[in-house]
Amino acid sequence: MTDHDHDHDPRALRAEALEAILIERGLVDPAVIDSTLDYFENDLGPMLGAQVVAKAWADPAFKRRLLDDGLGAIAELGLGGPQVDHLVVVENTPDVHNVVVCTLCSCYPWGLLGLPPAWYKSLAYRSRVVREPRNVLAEMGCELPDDIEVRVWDSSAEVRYFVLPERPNGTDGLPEDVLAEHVHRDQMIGVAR
Amino acid sequence: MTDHDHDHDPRALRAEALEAILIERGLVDPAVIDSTLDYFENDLGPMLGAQVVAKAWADPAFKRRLLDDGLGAIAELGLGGPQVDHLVVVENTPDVHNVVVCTLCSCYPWGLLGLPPAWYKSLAYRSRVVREPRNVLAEMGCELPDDIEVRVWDSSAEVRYFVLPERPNGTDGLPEDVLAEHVHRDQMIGVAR
Amino acid sequence: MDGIHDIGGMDGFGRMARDESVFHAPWERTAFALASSARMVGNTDDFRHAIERLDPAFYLGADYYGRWLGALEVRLRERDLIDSDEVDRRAGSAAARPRAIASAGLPTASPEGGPVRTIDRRPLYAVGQSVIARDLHPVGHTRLPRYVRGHHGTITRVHPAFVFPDTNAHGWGEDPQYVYAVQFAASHLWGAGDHSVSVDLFEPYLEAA
Amino acid sequence: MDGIHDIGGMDGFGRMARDESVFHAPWERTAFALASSARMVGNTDDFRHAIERLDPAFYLGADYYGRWLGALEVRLRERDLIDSDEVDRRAGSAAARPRAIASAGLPTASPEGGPVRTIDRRPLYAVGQSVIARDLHPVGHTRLPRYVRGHHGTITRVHPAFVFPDTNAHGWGEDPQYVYAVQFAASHLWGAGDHSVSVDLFEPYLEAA
Repeated sequence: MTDHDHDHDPRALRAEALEAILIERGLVDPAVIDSTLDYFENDLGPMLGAQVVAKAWADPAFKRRLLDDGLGAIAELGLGGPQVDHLVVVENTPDVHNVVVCTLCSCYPWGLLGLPPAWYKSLAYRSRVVREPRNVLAEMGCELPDDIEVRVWDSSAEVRYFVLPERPNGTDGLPEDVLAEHVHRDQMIGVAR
Repeated sequence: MTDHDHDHDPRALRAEALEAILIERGLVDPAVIDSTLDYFENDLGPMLGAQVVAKAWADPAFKRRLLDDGLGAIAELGLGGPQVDHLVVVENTPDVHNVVVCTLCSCYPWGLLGLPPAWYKSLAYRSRVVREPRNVLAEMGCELPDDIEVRVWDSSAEVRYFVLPERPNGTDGLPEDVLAEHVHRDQMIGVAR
Repeated sequence: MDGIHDIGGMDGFGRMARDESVFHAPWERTAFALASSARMVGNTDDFRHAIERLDPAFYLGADYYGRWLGALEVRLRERDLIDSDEVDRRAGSAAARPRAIASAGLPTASPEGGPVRTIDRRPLYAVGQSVIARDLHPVGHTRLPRYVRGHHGTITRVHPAFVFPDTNAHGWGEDPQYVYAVQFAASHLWGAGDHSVSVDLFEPYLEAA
Repeated sequence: MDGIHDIGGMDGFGRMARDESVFHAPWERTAFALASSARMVGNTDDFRHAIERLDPAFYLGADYYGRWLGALEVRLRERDLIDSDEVDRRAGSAAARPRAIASAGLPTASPEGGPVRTIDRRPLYAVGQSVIARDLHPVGHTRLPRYVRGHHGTITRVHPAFVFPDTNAHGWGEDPQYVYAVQFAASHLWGAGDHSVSVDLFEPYLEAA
């Protein structure tokens, strides 16, 4: 679908009408809309979470603090932000794989990962990953060996979950900023190893 | 919506396309379509159930047989037919009100009542009547006194349920065919007293 | 399956509307007639399951006979009797092609006669007995509604044995089972309500309380 | 409410599609920005509840931000801040007006700060303890998913106290409650599966096993 088609999407017309009415009534400020979008699209994103992972890989003491008190540890890096009012970091090991979902809506640690991709919000992901996580992950390209224990975290309250992936082999001695480039968003949700 | 609009309803176009293909392939016989519709629209209907109710009101021995063995009793009247493979008749009394639903699809005793009205098949009726029957009935114009016990029957298998309403006052001595005119479909489903 | 069709007790569907129509439009009448008379291998249970397997948004968005029309097309397509591409071409329209998840198995024969069977064993349960509706989540078709699973009820009627939908819908045999009217207290099911709800449950759905 | 949003464990939604878009179209971006910044009395819980109260067919048929747009309009309409007739006129289109069932109560103030609270009592449960998720069916908003109700689980973490969504969504006060990570065995929840599912449950949702 092109942008031109989108212009004629009835939902687009309804969104525009609502926007116009809200601005006229003074219920939204166009400057706030712009700054909100700028913040979410430019300031937030998986690079923040990757920074946390890289530091945890590089600094065992930070990793301990992160697993013990997620919010306190990321605050050391100046992180936190929207939808991260309380943070629990769960660690992948050779024996355990963690994966995060929100079945009731689509809660997600915006302050660490930005806004979520469509698949995370999809009805298929929300409904299925609590019931058949191995199948869902396999469909997403992540085949888990049978002997890995799978733990699914349904973020049904205001606690946000964040997966600390295993450090890849061959990354010894790399500085944090280079380590961070090895971290993908999917690993921090738990749909990749 | 007029019939003309219906002609342009995409679902109508899809139904027509499917019909044409099925006839061309010999998978349906147009004569069978016509006779099926003729049977369901002209031979079946609430007048059959009303006949059963009237006879039960007029003939206590028949009523006992009807409550004891619904299928056997209606067979005496030459009745049975589609979706009436096993029949349980439940009796309304001054203390008990019965109401029938099928939450999983919309099972209904076609052979006694014809095809069901849209509201019986509606998501609102199917979802709500098992949980809040008094509210649903009130919205349909049937306010039940608090001291009447309400029994909801969810026809989740192939048993079909049929409500025998109370005989109205002032109908003593009326012949069965006149009594039958006092019976409304809604009473035999249980959304009217 | 724990499907979209299993709506007993769900909130959100709004107030009752007194819509007395049997068919809202001629195409619904056509859909009923075609679904009732198209010749193919299969049975009522697999038809119901085809309805349940429809895409949930389609299920809720379509009216009753819209679901019948969708399930009819799905069943014919799954048996290679028609091709939905051809329906698309003929319909020449934006009418959405019905999508459905796959069945765990399709019947390969059609039944004769109705669903009542005589079986050579006695019912396990008797009128007055307390039972629990098992908390089952079968992958295929079932007639055990979610809203009674795990709840205590009382047997109020022992019905005859019937073909078992959970197997019959998939071509896994008729495996006839006794059916029981099991009465549940609304206050137990929903935490509120002074009524009872009676549900017809096949013997394998139950265990003694 | 036992709403359409509560889909954990439901079948029928098909395979995973790797759709990486945050927004599919500019209007979704607009919907996000408007819902995030429109000034009105209310809170996150009542926003979530407005999404849940949307007509179920609309809920499933709309994409994520379509639901946000619908819930935004519902919330503004319910507070008499806009008139959907006017949106209809301006949109000049066939765009369906979002319908929703009424809320049991709307908040009349907006919160300050986040949802974490310090309360002057101790948590009732401790790590390692067995609990049962109560089988509650509140008429209003709740964060107790249907799929754990009635099931045994184990407390694995005691979180701080948080504003209680079941009251806060309706203006019935913050009533802060401890939250627990409760781990359930998939084999208990679904009858199959070797994984565990951990759900964050507010203290009133639990009872000792």
